[in-house]
Amino acid sequence: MAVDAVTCDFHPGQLTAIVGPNGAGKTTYFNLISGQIPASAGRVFLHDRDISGQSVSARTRAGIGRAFQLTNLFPNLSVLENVRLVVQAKSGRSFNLWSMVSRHGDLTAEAEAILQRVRLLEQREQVVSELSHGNQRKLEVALLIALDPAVYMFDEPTAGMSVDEAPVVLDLIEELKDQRNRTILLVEHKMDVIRTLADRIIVLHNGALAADGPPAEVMASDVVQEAYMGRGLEGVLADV
Amino acid sequence: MSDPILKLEGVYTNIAQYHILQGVDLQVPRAAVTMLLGRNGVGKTTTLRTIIGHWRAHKGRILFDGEDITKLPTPAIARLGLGFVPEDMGIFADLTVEENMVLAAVSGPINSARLDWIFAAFPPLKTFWKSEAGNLSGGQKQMLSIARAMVEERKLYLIDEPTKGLAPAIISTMARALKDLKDQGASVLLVEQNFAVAKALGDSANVMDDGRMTWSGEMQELATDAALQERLMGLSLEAH
Amino acid sequence: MSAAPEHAPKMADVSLRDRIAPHMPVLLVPLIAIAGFLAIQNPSSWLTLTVSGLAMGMMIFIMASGLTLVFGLMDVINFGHGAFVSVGAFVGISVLLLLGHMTEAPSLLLNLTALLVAVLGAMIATGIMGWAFEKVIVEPVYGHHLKQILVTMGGLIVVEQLIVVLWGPEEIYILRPEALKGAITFAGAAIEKYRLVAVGVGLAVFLAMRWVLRRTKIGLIVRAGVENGEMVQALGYRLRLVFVGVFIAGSALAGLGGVMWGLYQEVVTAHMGNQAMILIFIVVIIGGLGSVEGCFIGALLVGLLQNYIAFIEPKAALISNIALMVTILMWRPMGMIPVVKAK
Amino acid sequence: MIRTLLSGDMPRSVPLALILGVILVCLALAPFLFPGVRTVDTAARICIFIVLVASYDLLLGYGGIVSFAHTMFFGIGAYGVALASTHLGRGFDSIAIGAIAGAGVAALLALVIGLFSLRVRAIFFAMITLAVASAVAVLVSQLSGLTGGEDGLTFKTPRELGPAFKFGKEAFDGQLFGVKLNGKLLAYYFVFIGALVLFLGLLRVVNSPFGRVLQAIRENDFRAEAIGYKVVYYRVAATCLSAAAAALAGALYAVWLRYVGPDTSLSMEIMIDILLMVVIGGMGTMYGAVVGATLFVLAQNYLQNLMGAASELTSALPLLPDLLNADRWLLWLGVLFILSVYFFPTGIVGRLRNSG
Amino acid sequence: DIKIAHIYGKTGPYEAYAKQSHDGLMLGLEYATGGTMEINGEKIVVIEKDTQLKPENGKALLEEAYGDDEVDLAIGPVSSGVALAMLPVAEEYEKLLIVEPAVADSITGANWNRYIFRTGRNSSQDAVSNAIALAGEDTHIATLAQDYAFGRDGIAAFKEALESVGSDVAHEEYVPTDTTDFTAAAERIFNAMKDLDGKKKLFVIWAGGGNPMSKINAMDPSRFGIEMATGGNILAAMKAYKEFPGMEGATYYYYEIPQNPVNDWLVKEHEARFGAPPDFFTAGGMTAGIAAVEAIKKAGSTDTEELITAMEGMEWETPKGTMMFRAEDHQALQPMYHFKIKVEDGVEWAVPELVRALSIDELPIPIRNQ
Ligand SMILES: Nc1ncnc2c1ncn2[C@@H]1O[C@H](COP(=O)(O)OP(=O)(O)OP(=O)(O)O)[C@@H](O)[C@H]1O
Ligand SMILES: Nc1ncnc2c1ncn2[C@@H]1O[C@H](COP(=O)(O)OP(=O)(O)OP(=O)(O)O)[C@@H](O)[C@H]1O
Ligand SMILES: [Mg+2]
Ligand SMILES: [Mg+2]
Repeated sequence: MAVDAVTCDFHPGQLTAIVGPNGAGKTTYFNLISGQIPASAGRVFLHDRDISGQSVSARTRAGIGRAFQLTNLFPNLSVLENVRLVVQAKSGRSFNLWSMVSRHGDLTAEAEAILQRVRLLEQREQVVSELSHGNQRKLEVALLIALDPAVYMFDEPTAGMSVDEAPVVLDLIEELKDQRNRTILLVEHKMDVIRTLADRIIVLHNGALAADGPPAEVMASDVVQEAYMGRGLEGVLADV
Repeated sequence: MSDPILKLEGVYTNIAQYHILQGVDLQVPRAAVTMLLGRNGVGKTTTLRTIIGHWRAHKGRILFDGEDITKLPTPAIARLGLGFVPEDMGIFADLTVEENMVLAAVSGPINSARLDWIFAAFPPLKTFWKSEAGNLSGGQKQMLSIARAMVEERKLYLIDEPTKGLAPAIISTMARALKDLKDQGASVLLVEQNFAVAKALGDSANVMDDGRMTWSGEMQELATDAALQERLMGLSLEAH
Repeated sequence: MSAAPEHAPKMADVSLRDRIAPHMPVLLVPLIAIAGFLAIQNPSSWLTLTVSGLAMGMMIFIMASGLTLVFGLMDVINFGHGAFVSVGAFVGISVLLLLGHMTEAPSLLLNLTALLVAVLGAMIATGIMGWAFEKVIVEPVYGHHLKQILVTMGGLIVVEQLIVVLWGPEEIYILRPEALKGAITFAGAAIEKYRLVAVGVGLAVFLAMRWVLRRTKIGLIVRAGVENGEMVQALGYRLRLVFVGVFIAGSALAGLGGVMWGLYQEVVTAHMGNQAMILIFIVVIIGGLGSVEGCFIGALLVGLLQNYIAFIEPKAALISNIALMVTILMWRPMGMIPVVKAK
Repeated sequence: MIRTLLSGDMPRSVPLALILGVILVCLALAPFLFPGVRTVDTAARICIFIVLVASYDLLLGYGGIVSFAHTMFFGIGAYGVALASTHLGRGFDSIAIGAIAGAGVAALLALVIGLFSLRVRAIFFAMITLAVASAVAVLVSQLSGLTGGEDGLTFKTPRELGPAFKFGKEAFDGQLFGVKLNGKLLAYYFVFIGALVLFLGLLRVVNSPFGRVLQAIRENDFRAEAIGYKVVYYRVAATCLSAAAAALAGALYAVWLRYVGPDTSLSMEIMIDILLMVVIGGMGTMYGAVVGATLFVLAQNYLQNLMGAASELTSALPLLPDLLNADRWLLWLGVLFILSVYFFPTGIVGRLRNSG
Repeated sequence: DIKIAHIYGKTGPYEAYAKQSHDGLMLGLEYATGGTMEINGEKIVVIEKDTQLKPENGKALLEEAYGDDEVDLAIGPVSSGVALAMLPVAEEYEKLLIVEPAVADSITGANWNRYIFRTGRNSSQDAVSNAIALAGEDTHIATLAQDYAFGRDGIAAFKEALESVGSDVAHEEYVPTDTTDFTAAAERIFNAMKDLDGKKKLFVIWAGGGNPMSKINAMDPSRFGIEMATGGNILAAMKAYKEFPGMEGATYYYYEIPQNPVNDWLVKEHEARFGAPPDFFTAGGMTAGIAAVEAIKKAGSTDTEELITAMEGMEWETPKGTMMFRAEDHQALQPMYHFKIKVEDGVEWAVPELVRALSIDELPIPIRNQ
């Protein structure tokens, strides 16, 4: 049991940050929502529709999109192809056996537009495995944006990105948030990021919901201070 | 300071095409706890893995007890007297606690006095001695992982984030056990995100950023200088 | 506040079904035997079929054990396993032919000694070959299943051809040692003596493997090494060496299987090992790749079922193994006792 | 035009383009460039194996699925034509009916196997297909009333495709550049054009949106699922498609040989040959099938001659002549097998493209 | 030159047979030409081709031999499957194919054409001779064979032959070709036969490995009074017959049985050159070689039509004595040998002692190509 009876509603236009120590169950919580792991009990609703029994791909088509904590791309395909595949998945033309890919210029154009947004257009012909780590992280985000789901789930999108690269991704998230009709879930360890972006923070600890509320309130609460930031340990450790 | 038990000189480590460590210098003094600190992803774990030989330094030297171990295979390094507690604990889930411990006692049967000492430090291990390690809770796994390293006397312990996901009460037990080790004359290189623990345990500290050592000195000095912490590790949270 | 959530299985909730489930594979063997009895209705025939089926299962197990060991512990698919079986058979039979005076004498002791020498010779030869195979052919392709399939198939062809170069293209016929010819009859059933030897050897191999894997540190190292090789090395064990050892052991077991199989068939050909491979694969799959116990049970099931079906409806014998495999995989998609984690 | 024919998948390497061009020209003009029964037979086999290997590449190289049942589908196509020609009488309609029925049965069987076993682990799928294929081979030998058993079926194709049919007597005096104009020539072009069309069709499929999804699944099925693709459907579809294409290749083979038998179309040996051709040529490239099949079939046909010569040259040395004996050609094929996996991990096509 | 192609499966499971066959062929040519390897001053050139036991190769190689190499006639192959694929090629090219030693009845039966001659025995000859050797008053015979065309045809011919000598088959058992465990089959046979009276025999037709004889024998069929029986085999396989002293059956050839100058020469030369006695396929190869030479001599040319005319009804001397190509189906009629197994010390294999030679006239081989 990695996540225990967490009940939450997420609303369009709101960015919810999920924090908690390593192994708290954040990624597992994402897995439950996007379907990588079936929940042993409990349900997941999207727009009031129960999607608990559905497969990953069905949930994706229903509007749940996610970027992975550990980069998870198509390593031997080009950058453009990676994004194009996502655009194609949405287009419903994927069982087309007979037309040449090059005849679907609209898909390519859309993919290129997205690469432009994440500033990867120049690398579009490059094979993903030759991409730098930071650029792979960007591509991970690009795939999610290409999917354009109702619910965006970012799992530590800036992890492993350098200080000057991270803002590109954060700006994109900000942009999405400004559209006001997307639900965004964000797992992030960097507190300054959370402070600027989050409308709400939920804290997971040992798989349970430890706190839930507006950023300022949550960060000040004892439970967070103790469980996550390690305050209060000083007393315990004093005698060591 | 007497000659260090472990010395890294300009170590560079690549993982696939990523340049992770970019010239790490590090000295671990004898009979002391040396902290290795830094934000997520700066290369702390990679440093430990390079020392034990899981990753290969492709430049630079690693000296253990005066011997160059840079090119030695992992088992040979371990047999020189290194105990390793990996970030993911490396528990053999299919084996019982006992089997895990037996395996860790490389040179023969387990010394019963030492076992008693371990049981005293981590009582749950005695309770679950015959059960499968995979069924232990996270904290218990962490205890087992450290107990495995302690089951035989080693010259140097490499311990990666032993307190993550642990409840404060257990953290203090853990801290006490580590302190015991030090008092017995062992040397410890400890990676720790929890600054409170680091403060309580560390004798000296090394801070990494971007695959390099950015600061080395007495723990005392770092602990008392909030501005330095902020600069080195972005621990803005503390100042909040 | 607790640490990571406690894992506390609640026994009260476990139904009878769940409690039986882990033992189901073991129970399958008697279940099939009982079903066979009901279907055959002729006690002496049933007894003959059952004992010889079990013995056949043992022989298959001996041949398959090396494959499951190597696959289960090292994640290497050795399509060349059959070549080791053949080589084992050729070496063993050559030794036996040399020891003709011992095998033709009607003394059980002399016969068994000759057999033992042959088996040892075969195991040493295949063991050495396994070592070379590992070094030259398998080492560069750890972790790539497809390449393993291709390369070991190449190895299979080369070894089969080398057998032809060394031993000539003719099939070699051999008679079993004198004391192992014929059958023991009781209760109207005839049980070949040789099969009883096979049962003995098979049981010994099974128990020895279990003992090594469970009771010695080697077993621990290998089991732990599959789960987390890096950690085992970090504890100071030379895992690579242990793995090579496992490969050698697996090859030597194939060699043993080859001798047993060759003597059972009383004729050896360069292709004999490869011809047995399909059966071996089926056994290893239904056992759950990598599980010695599973492989053992799987082999017994195959042996029994084959005999029963061939008696009841010979036409259906052809597909009985495939049907068994399909059924078991529908019931447990990872095989009866899966060991290797899903890939 | 060429781009459209090749579905936009250009060779992307000058040497590769040259090689492919040479192969195409040689195959297109084989009866005129290399007159002779054996050489034309070799050319026809190359054509057929190109299709067979390309269809396997669709599965292995693009779908990442290891199957050992490919010859089974090949055989189904071949038997389809053979049975139709035997029971419906010789004629092009029999060939068409047999080929279509064979492809249909193959696709259906692939569907069943795929739905059942593509859910289990990849390695299980490989072994299951191996077992099924061997069972089918035994079944074919047992149902001798229908299939001719081990002996196979010898049957007649339309007269126009047999050596007895002569044409162009008035216009060219029955000869063109010294080559007799007879049904054998027509049969060759029947095979050649059939193979060309099938190959270009397969090339189109792998360069369609569907083909790209397959590649994505091969690369990372987990992520493919997470961007909304139902992985099992695509895998099953690829299996069926590849089975149908293999069956059509089998149909061409039957037309060419006017004979089918278990060893000819169902044997494990051919399966291994196919694997080797894909690997030597280069997986996931389609052109690899062309290069691999050409090289391999040539080696299979002429390696023995070469070795015989080598054996005689070395006859003074110990052991070597034994190893080089023409009868030991399989040994060297095995060695080639191993070496090619080491030295051409991306196949010849991959090598050429990377260096180019 | 006179060009003869020998097309056979040099590599693959029948490699041993192939070598015998080729050695025999060359000895035959040598013998028939008196060592000159020339007929009427024309040199004989033998072109070898390896089918690798693949029918499609057999076909292509035969086409090559006729079309490109322009051989006068071709000899081969070992495997019936390959032979059947090759038959139509002979018809297309209108050239001769002498089949040796493939045995399927249909080669000179349903699939025959007028360009096909066979020097080897066919399944019927095996079956009929065995039926004659085994049948007797109050004898019950059960059969065991592989469940495919070769096995079923063989048993059918055997049954037909048994009926013609007034006996019949008590139980037929077929098992898959790759069967290795015969317990179930044996139990079925035992159950079917144990309550019968009189002499009981189990006749086994088996091709390839996995020899069931000794495996069934190990189950002690004598408990039920059942004796084992089977036809002759190559020397290597006859080792396993040592378990069956006294067993009777019929064989195609054993080097000590035929008494004639050709065989004497063959045994002597073979032992001198290869250090071993000639075997089944050596005798067969030699028969084919002599037949080819005699036919060309008799026709006086290598023209196909003239050869056919010469060969239909031709009689010639072979290691097995005089053989004759039956005009109707071009099958070589030949004697077979009823034997009884004797175990001799110092001989590696069991010796089939001649009980009686079954002459051509005693063997009613049906004509099946009509
Ligand atoms: N497949 C699994 N089987 C067993 N336990 C698992 C599995 N996956 C995750 N866990 C456990 O569940 C707990 C929660 O893991 P999770 O990955 O959700 O943490 P997280 O909050 O995302 O941590 P991080 O910040 O490190 O990403 C951990 O203790 C982990 O070990
Ligand atoms: N197997 C790998 N392949 C590629 N990159 C890796 C791999 N392992 C680690 N990295 C990268 O190396 C960098 C350093 O990782 P490392 O695990 O050493 O960091 P760390 O300092 O231990 O961080 P943390 O505090 O999160 O444990 C990270 O950017 C990480 O993404
Ligand atoms: Mg996580
Ligand atoms: Mg770390």
